[in-house]
Formats: sequence, C-alpha cells, structure tokens
Amino acid sequence: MTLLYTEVEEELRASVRDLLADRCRPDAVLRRAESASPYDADLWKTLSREIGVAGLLVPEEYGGAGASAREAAVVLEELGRAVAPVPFLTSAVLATEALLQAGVHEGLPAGGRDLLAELAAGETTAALAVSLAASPYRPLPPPVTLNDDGTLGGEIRAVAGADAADVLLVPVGTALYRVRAGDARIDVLPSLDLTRPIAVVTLSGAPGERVGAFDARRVLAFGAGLLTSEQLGVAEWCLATTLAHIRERHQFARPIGSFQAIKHRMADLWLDVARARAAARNAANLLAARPEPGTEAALEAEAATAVAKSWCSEVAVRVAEEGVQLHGGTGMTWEHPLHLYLKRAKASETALGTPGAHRDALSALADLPAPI
Amino acid sequence: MTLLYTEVEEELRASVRDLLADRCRPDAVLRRAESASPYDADLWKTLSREIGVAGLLVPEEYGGAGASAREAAVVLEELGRAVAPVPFLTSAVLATEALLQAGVHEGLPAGGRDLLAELAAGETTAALAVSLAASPYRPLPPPVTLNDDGTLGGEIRAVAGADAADVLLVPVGTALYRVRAGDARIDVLPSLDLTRPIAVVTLSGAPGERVGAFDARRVLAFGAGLLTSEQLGVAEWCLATTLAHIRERHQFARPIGSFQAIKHRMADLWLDVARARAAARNAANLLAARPEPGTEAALEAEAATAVAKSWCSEVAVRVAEEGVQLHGGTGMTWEHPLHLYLKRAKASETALGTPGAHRDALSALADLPAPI
Amino acid sequence: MTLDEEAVRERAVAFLAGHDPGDRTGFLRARFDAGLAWVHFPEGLGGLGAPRELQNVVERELAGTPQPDPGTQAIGLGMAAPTILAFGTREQQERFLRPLWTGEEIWCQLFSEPGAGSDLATLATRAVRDGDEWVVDGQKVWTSGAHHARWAILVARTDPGVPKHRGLTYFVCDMHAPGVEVRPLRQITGEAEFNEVFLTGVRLPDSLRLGAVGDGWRVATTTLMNERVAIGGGPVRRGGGMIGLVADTWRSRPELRTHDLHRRLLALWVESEVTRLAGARLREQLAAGQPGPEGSAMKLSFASLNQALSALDVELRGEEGLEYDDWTFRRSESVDFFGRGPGYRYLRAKGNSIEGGTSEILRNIVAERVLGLPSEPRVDKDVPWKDLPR
Amino acid sequence: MTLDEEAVRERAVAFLAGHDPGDRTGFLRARFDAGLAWVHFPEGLGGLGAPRELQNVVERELAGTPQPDPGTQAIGLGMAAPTILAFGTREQQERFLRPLWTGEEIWCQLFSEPGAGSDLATLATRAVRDGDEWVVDGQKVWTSGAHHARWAILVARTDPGVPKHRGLTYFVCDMHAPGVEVRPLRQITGEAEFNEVFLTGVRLPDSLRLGAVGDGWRVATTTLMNERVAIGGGPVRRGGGMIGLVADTWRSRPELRTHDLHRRLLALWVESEVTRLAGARLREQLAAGQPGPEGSAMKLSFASLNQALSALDVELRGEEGLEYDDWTFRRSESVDFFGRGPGYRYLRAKGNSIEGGTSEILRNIVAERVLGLPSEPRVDKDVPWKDLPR
Repeated sequence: MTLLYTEVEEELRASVRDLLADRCRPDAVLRRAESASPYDADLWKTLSREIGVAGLLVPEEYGGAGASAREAAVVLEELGRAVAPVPFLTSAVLATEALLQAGVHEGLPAGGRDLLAELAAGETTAALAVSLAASPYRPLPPPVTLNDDGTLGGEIRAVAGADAADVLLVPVGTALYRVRAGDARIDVLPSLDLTRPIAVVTLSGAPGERVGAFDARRVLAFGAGLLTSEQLGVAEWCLATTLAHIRERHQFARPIGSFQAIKHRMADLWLDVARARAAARNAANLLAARPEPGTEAALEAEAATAVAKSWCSEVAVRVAEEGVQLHGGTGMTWEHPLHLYLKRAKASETALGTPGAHRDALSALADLPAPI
Repeated sequence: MTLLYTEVEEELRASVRDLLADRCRPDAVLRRAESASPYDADLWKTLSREIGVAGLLVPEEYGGAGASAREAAVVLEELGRAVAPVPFLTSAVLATEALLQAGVHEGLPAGGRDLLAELAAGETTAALAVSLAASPYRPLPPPVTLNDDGTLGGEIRAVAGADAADVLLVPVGTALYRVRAGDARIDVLPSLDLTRPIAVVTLSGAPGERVGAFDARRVLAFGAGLLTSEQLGVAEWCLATTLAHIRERHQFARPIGSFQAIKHRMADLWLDVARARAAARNAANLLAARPEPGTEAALEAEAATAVAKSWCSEVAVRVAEEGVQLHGGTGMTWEHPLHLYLKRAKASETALGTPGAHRDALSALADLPAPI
Repeated sequence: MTLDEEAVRERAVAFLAGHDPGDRTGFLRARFDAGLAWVHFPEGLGGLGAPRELQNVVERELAGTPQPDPGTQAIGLGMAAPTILAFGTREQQERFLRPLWTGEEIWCQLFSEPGAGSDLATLATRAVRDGDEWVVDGQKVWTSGAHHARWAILVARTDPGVPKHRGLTYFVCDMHAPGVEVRPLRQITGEAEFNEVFLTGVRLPDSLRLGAVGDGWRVATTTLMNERVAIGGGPVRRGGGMIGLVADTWRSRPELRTHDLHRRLLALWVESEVTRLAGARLREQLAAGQPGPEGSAMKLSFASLNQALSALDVELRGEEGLEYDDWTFRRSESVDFFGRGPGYRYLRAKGNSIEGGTSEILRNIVAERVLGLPSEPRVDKDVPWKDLPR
Repeated sequence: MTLDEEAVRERAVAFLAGHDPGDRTGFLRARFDAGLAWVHFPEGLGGLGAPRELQNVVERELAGTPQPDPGTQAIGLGMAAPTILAFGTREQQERFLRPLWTGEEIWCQLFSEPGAGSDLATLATRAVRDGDEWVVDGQKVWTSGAHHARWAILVARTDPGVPKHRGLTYFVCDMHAPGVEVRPLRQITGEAEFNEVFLTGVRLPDSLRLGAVGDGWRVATTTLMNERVAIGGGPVRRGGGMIGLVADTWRSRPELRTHDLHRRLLALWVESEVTRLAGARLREQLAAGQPGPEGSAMKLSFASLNQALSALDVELRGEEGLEYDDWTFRRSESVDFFGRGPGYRYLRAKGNSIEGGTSEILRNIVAERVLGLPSEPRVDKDVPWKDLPR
C-alpha cells in the first residue's frame, strides 16, 4: 500500500496547480459563474492539450497517457482546490471510465475507439448521461428507452457536464450508447453548485450508436472513489483559507485564531482533513489497480470507496461550513469565493451516492449486517 | 401546560434535598457502594415515613399522598442529584405504578390493596420483577411461567431494586403476581451502576398471588418518563460540580474555566441541560394527567416520554463524561464521587428503553415513518 | 397619578370612535398624538406615562386597525425609539418619534463595520468636530433597509486616543446628506438583504448627536439590549417551524426515505422538540415574573437546529437538492425560510449563527454571565484605540 | 570509525555463540557488556557507538533470546535511559544503565502532581539543599510501577523565586530512601494501575542530581519527548482494534441489532478505518524520511474513537451492559482492553483523553505547532513561581 504521492504525481500536481494559479483564480471563477457559460472552455483546452489531463485514464494505444486513478486523483485534488469549472470529472473520469469499461469484454466498436482517441486528444468532451445524484448501490431508473427505429427517447435529470459536452454517453439498460450532444436537448438548471451546474437532457428520437456494455455500479463507484480527491482539494482550500483569515483577522485586539475555542475547532478540522487525505489516497490507490470484479481486491476497493466517499463528503461540507462561520459576515457575502466551495461541497455530498448510501454499502462490504 | 415548579413542589424538593444533604453525602454513598448492602435502608425509611415519598403516587384512600407524576419527578431530581441508593424508582414508581394500573379496570384484590397501603406507609418495599433494560416498545420476553400448582417458575435477569424489596411484583404474560421476596432467590450481580445494582431473580415454585392485569408498555413508559427527571438531577449535579471545579482549578496561572474552549463546551452543556429540564418537566406534566389510553392526550404523553428519555439519557451521559474529562486525572479516581454519577448515567441510558428505542417510537408517535 | 387599565381602555375606545382607520397615515398620526403609540412613553411623545404592560389593552382595542409595519420599521421601533427616549433631548424626541412611529420616516442602523463585528467597540468610522458640525468618514456594513431609510442611528469614533469604549459618540445620521452612499450587499443566497453604507465627508449638525461626546458606547448598549430582547421565540407548535418543513417532505415522499436519513430526522425531531419546550418554559418564566438566563442562549440552539435541518433537507431531496430555485440578484426585505427552496434555506441559515451576535460570542456570554466562569485575559482594556493591533 | 551493518551482525552472532540464553540475567548482563543493548550508546554503556538504525540487526539476530520486559521496564528504557545518557555524568551512566537495561532495577517517573497536570512546570514538590544533600518534600501522582521501582526520575522545585520553568531541578530518586511512601491509587475501573507517591523529608545526595541546578525543565523535556514518540500506533489491520471487538459482537448477536445502533456502528467503522489509514500513511511518511505532524494528533483520534466505541458497546449489549465483570480492588500492571468486559473498557477509555497529554493540550499543540495559530495571551511567563495564582 502506498498512501503517499509519487514524484511523478507531484510533478503533475505542480503543473496543474501552476496553470490554475494563473488561469483560474477564485475571483475569475466567481465572475464566470455569473455568466451564461459557467464552464471555462479555454482553460479546459489548455489543461487537456498542454498537460494532457483529458487523456490521463485513456490507454496509450488510443493516444492517452495510460495513467491510473492515482494520477487522476491528484488532478482532482487541484481542480477541487480551485473549484475549477472544467469537465474533468464528468468527461475524463466518468465518461471515459464508462467507455473503457464498455469495451473491456467485447472490445469497443469503431465509434467507441474513435471517441476514446478524440477524448484523449482533447478534441471532444463527453458526458455520461446519468443523474449526478445516482448512487452506485441502487439500480438506475430507466429513463431512456430504445425506439423501434433504433433512436433513443427519454429525459435524464441532474446531469453534470452535459452543457460542456460534444458527445453524450447514454445508458439504456445494461448497454451504453453514444449520442451527439447536438441531437439532444440540454437545459441547464439553476444549480446549487455554481461551478458544476446540472442540466436536464431530453432525447426525442435521437440517433444513438451502441458502444458496449454498461455496469452502473462499477462506473459510478469508480467516479465516487475519485470524487473524494476533489472533495479533499475543496476541504484543503477551505482549511487553508480559513487559517489565513483567522491569523489575520483581529477582534478584541487579538487575532481571532488565538482564541482557544477556535483553535480547538481548527485542530479537529485539520485531523478530519488529514484522515480524508489518507482515505481518498487509499481509494485512488486501490482503484488504480483495476481489480477484476468479484475478487477480494475488488471488494477491498469498493469498501475503500465507500469509506472515503462517506468520510470526505462530510468533511468537505464541515470544513466549508466552519469556514463560513469563522469568516463571520464576510463568509456570507457573494464577493468572497468561499461560497463557491460550500456549494460544491454540499452538491458533491449528494453526488454519486450520499454519505448514508456509502455507509449502507459497508453493511455488506464490511460484514456489519443490518437488523432483520 | 406548565413546565415550571409549583410552590408545593419546591417545598417537597427542599425537604428531600435537606435530608439528603445531611444523610446522603457523596463520600458516604461511595463507602456504602463498597459494602455488602448498597441500599441505604435507614435513609429510605426516613424518606418514606417522614417525608412520605414512598406513598407519593398512592391514592389517599390507601394512605398515600395522592400526588402525581410531577411531584414524583421532583423527588427523582433530588435523588439523582445525590445518586441516592434508595429504591424510590423501583418501589415507589415502577412497582407502585404497576399495582395501580393492575387495579384500574378490575379493582385490586385484597392482597393488592393491602400492599398499596403498606407501600404508602413505608412498611414494605416492592420491586417490579422486570429487566431494567426492558423497553416499553418491545414485547417482554416471557421468562416466568405459571406452574400447574399455581406457583411461579423462571429466571428474570437485571432486576433493579430486588435486593431492597420485601415483595416482588412478577408479570406472567398480561397478569401481575405478588411474590414474597423471601420465596425467590435474588443474586446481586457486580453492576455497572454501583448505586443501583441489578440482580438475577430466580423463582422455583414460588407461591404467587394474582393482583391484576399488567400492561408492560404503559408501566414501563411511565417509569421511563419519570426516570428522565432522575437523569436531569444527575446531569445537574455533574454540571454544577464541574463548574465549581473549573472555577477553582488553576493551570497556567489561570482558572481552567477561563479557557475559551472549555467555556464554550460548558455553555453547550448548560443549554443541553436546560433543554433536558424542559423535556423532563413536560413528560412529568403530561403523565401527571393520567390520560386515558388511546386518547390524543395519551399519545402526546407517550411522545413527550420518548422525546425526554432519548434526550435526557444522552445529556446525562454527556455531562458526566465531560465532567470526568474536565476533572482531569481527579475524575479518573475512585475517591472522587463523579464516577458514581457516570455509572448511574450510563446504566440509566439503557434502562427502560435506550435513546434509540425511544427515538424509534417517534416514528409512529410523531408520524415520521421508517423506510419501507 | 398614573392611569389604570380602565382609563387606558376608555382612551382607546374613545380614540377609535373618533378616527377613521381608512386614512392610514392620518389614523396613525392621531393615535400617536392621543398617546396610544407607546403608553409608557411620556405625554406628547406618543404616550400617556402609563405602565408598560397596559400597552396590551390598547393593542386589543385597536386590533384590526392600521398598524406600524414590523418589517421596515423594525429598527426604528425596536432600537432607535428606546434610545431616543433614553438619551435624546426633548427637541430630538419631538422631532423624531412621531414620524418614526407612523412609518413616515424609516430608520436603519449604522453600527457594524468590516473591521468591527463581534468587537463592535473597535469600530473605526471617524467623526471629527468642525464648529457646530461633525464630519463623518467611514464604512458601515450589514445595514438592512438603508436604501429606504431617512435616518440612521450611528456610532462613530470621536477620540482615537483613549481606550476603545471611551472614544465613541452616538449620532442620528441624515441618510439624505451628501456623502452617504448605499450599496446593496449581495449574499451567498444570491439576494441582498443588507447594504454597505459608505460615509464620505458627511456633515452632521451637532444637534443630531445623541448623548454626550464620548458616551457612545453606553448609548449603543441601550440600543443593543433592545435588539437582544427581540431575538428568540421559535415555534410554539409541536412539529412546527423548520422541522415541520422537513417532516412534511418526509411524509409525502416515501421514495426519499433511507434508514440513515431516518435516524438523523428522528434525532433532529427530538432536538427541535426539546428546544421548543425550553422556549415555552422560558415564556412561562417570563410570564411568572422569573426571567431566566436562557433567553440569549436559545438563539444558539435555533441557529444550530436551522442549520442541521436545512442541511438534511438538501441531502434528503437527492437530485432535487442539486437544484437552486433562483440566483437572480435582487434586494429582499426579509428572510423567507418558507417561501423559498431547500438550497436557499441551507445557505441563509448559515447566517443564523453570525447575525445578531455570533454563536461564539453568545457562548462567551452564557459562560460568563450565566455560568459565572471567569473571563479570558484582556489585552485591550487600557490601550488607546489608535494603538490597538488590527 | 563507526561500525557498519556487517560488523554489528558479526558481533551479535559471536555473542550468541558464546552465551547461554538459559540464564536470563546473566545473558542480559553479558549482552549489555557486549555493547548490544543499544548499539548507538557509547562503548562501556551498553553500546558500540554505532548508528542507531543498526539496532535492528541486533534484534534480528537475537530474536528468541531473553529480552528486557517492555512492560515493567517501559519507563526505564523509554524515558530514564535517554535522559541519563544525555544529562548524566559518566559515574551516573555507569551506575544506572546496566541494571536498568537488564531489568534488575525498575524505574518509575515522579513528574505529575495533584496540582500540576497539564501545566507540569507549575509543580510544587520542593527540594532544598542541605550541604551535600537535597531534602525533598511533596506529593506525586499517576506513577505507574512505583511499588516495583528501585529508582525514579524526579523533577522538583529548587527555586520558588524565579518563573516556573527556571526553578526546577532533575533528580534520580532512591525509592528505598526513608520518607518515600507509595500508595496504590484506585481508579474508576476499580483497579489501581497507578500510585500516589508521598515524599516526606527524603534525603538525596547531590550525586543523584541529573543536569545543572535550575535546568530541570530542559532535562524533563528530553524525557517527555521520548514519551511522545512512544504513543500513537493503533491497529494496522482493517477492522482490528476496538472496532473489531464491537463488530464481532454485532456479527455474532443478531438479536441485539437495531437500526439506530447500526447507523452508529457504520459511522464508527468509517471513522476507525480513516484513522487507521491516517496512521498507516504516517508510518509510510516516517519510513520515507518525511515525518509528518500527524503523530501527536493521532492520539486525539484514538482517544475519541475508543470512547465512542466502548460507549456503543455497553449500549449495544443491553441487559448485559448493566453488569460489570469485577470491581475487586487490586493492582494491575497494564490496560487490558481485550481481556475485560465492556464496562471496564468504557470506564478505562475515559483516561485515554487525559493520560499522556490531555486532548485539550494536544489540540493546543496541533493548533500552534502544526497550524501556526498564535498562542493565547500568557499570564505566567515572567512571574516568580511563588507569586502565581493557584
């Protein structure tokens, strides 16, 4: 087991962080969130083409980096730290993973292979047309049906990243279809998370191409496991920003960070974040091994994901909430970027399985059976 | 609704408190707990005969005070504050209430009426032979059976107050029997609660006299509702004792009660106790009205009991635990009486329905149905 | 000789017989002039010099007639009026109280500053004397209703060379004066309930000073004590308020239920109920003339309950919880917990532990004033304000 | 020239070939004399002057032979020895280290006092010079093993007239000296793991002083740093430790299960697991030569987990939880979380957040040393000890 970061990972982190420091400052993110196009397409292009994050999980044979969940997790930490409005989680993690798993057993058809290559090159952005609130542990509702003429019809609510996507990957039962975003109607909703809004995707006779099998539990659990690293990044930013604030802010002629009640709360939060780091790293590490389904290793990775998602979700929310409180009135203002993190943290808590859903999964995964 | 104390109640409190201040100091309680007879029979006699607490709930026609749950609650607050080793809860509340309810519909037979009068006079002490851990919301296990010859047989574990009792009231199905303590075997166990130990009651062909019907839910819920006032008294003593300690104890040349982290914790505990007082008072007040079963008022009293028992149980434990922590090493020593309160609080949490069991009851009582 | 209940009732009955409630402003003006605004105020200032509790008699008799607006007039009625009564000159009282009460002039409060929140006495807005005038410069924040207000109650620093509590003076600020600029302050909910107020070379005649020069902290304390009394309350009905909202969703949407959410909902039901009971007990104590110290502390509980309940509400709704009802930037005059969506409630409730005294400050108050715990070492007691670290 | 790995191994192999492990004391004495006790100690003092990490080589070669007892010798090996090495005279080192290591002489620690817990430097035990001797009077507490001990490390106040950290001196205390009285200290569990030690006119020769007069705080800091390193750890295996105990009961006793308990058990499983992972990550960092600040903080988490888990355990067992395994007053040499009942674990775990640094002090340390938050105003820095409020 290694829960540390490798040198390669630290280099990847540094290049992402440098770019974000330059191109994705909180005030810019806030301005963009107020605009009609919340996603930063230019930043995403640069991240994809110069740093290659879009193809991180794509095998080298398709032009990707052939990296693992560990590296993707490090990118997510940095994107979380910046609440960066780019479709990395939705395209480069969820959609890419769905595509990779779709081809594991039967091999991808040409349309799938081409798409992987386009994703890796950063030419195309995809989204998995599944509710962001879907849990790995519950069967997906079957909102989309295959018409007799081979087109797709149905409505999927709360899809993240759809408005940034060129291609939608649409589950129909246990099959995954590829649909051009232009053939779907995508209505962005006012969203709690300003930097990753959700949309209603409506398909009415949209042409779709089958690209393979779809196993919702595996794909969503993979996404949930990696989302914990983004939550870690969100929590770390909130913790660091709040620490800086309480060191500076004086009331009663003392920095408010010198008051013991506040110090003790910060110490507890820091411990929570330190444990979130270990949990997120553990999930990424075990997912990186891509264990065969049904093996002991796969169960261990599932348990690690459930542990990390339930813990990191609540820690990110707690740190963001405490951050607002300790910023006092300032934390309640729109102009301070803290609320972008609070909203991301709160929405991510629900995303890909709530903390309660992941704890529930441990009933089976950790052999702690529910009452009869 | 009145959640305050009446003048009569305050006078009753004062006389109980004065007596306990004189006869039941914590150091004496501790010494007694180490002895072979944990109950203080002399103190109980004085409380019963001089102040009349044993007959508080007994109607005047039987020589009792004809008082209500409200007055009994005030006595319990004071007994909790002193962790007094007297069988008030077990004899004057649980056994007496079982007897009263036994006679509500059919009228008590002579044996029951005599017993009520003896209880009121403080001549006899009784115990309800039911596990202290029994919940009002689950059917009692049927440990006792009626033999063909009319005698009783069976073993009841974790009975509180049995070793202080002259008479046992033994439920057999939905009937209540009176058994002489001398006809049962009573083995006191080493108990978590040093001041209210539990015993195993074994009946082997013990003669029993039927005294009426037994409705476990109603009797135990009545006991649980009043136990919250004892828990309040425990919590109040722990809070006051801890406050006194942290005002006096200096470290770093300051009273430790001047450190903000400690002040904030005490403020939160105080709020918890203030709410426990309101909750316990509300339960006593609604039980005092003795609502007809099945009426709206009876449901309200049940909900009030469930709210109070779940809240007061956890508050008493929390205040006792924080008390130990804030007493530092001193709180870990046998010679400081704090541990008597911790042990009482922890055992009372389990007694007559755990906090979880009472919260569960609110699923129905407050119309918050469980998942299907 | 003070009036008794019967005499007050007679006045109210007689007043009602003689005036037309159809003319709102005229009716309220006449009610003030009849001494039925605040019966315990002096005659000529909206009152009759009667005992305070007789106000209820007036309210009963005049129920259903036009009333002052408890929303827009909250600061005027709740904070400015008692302060003007306690510290104003007779001229000031006569000038301000009548239109304050009728609502013809709206008031706001210029106390908090970006650098002075919990530690209000450290405020930096300067007022410098210039002949018969004061020149005021500074920035105030969290001012509700400033855009409607004709007048403000203002605390400013008139002597930076003495310890912070001693160098303050209290003014009535003319919100129409040149140099007063009001900007809406957008909150994390998207709305602006409050304003920032920038004061740049604002000239106020000395006749707008309330109380003595340097006595501003004492005057402000009167104002703030009246703020504290206004807070508290909470739902009276079992299962009402914020828990009721969540419980209704729970009851009507069985598909959302999980055991995890159920346990948390039950625990919050219990906490809501014991908090409601503590509030009810407090009201009984007040009614019995035994005011308890629970008052300021109840706000702590309501804040944390509102936050926990609204957070659970968002999570409970799953997919729907990811939506937000409306991010439009607009002014709002009040907190709308019941008309808006769960996302709004979640975000707005965060302010409950900050506004009107942070939970940290309230815990200090409970610990020191209720529990008698010693205060922390103070480093700012005897230091001139200008030398304090900031 | 320091020894390399191969040379150390050769010495260990040669030593083993030449000595009989059947004679425990003789074997340990000889091992000390061979420099294989602590290879990084100087020659003649149980070591070889070799790099510290080569101790592992010795341990591997001598595995299975008699070893010092990590229980009764914990304070000698972990705290006294490094302090004697750092501050002792050559005579003191030669006198004490060998029997300390072989276990022929047991050590205990006389630091904490009833009035000096978290604020150890405020301790009041006095040592007054009388010619070549010191006369010691005071009371120490929380002393484990005092009833077995031949020697103690002791901090006493030699100058009450200077600020508290400066008036302390460090001694080796002769536990057989007249005036030393050891009494078992009964705990809330019913057992006595610790003692109180009363010192009444105890005369110690100046040759038992460790370090300079007045330098006791610096010497004690060395001792305490070695204590901190020893703490931490926690279960290595997923589902091990205290959570494993509760989970086993849960699995084997389906009749005890409720949804309420289930949610709490699942939450504590998660917390146990993330805490275990944080400990594992810390060990990886240490192994990679990047010591993290998490070390002292982990104890905070273990204490609160032990408390929450043992509390749940009592509640989970219902009727059984009302029993206690044994209240007999007896001495015990160690904490027995696994051999005793749930009631014992519940009570004993309360000490986890007090012993070895309270959770309050540890949070201060994390806040100041890890997070860089400012310290609170200090009122005791420059005040002579005798003038401090107590």
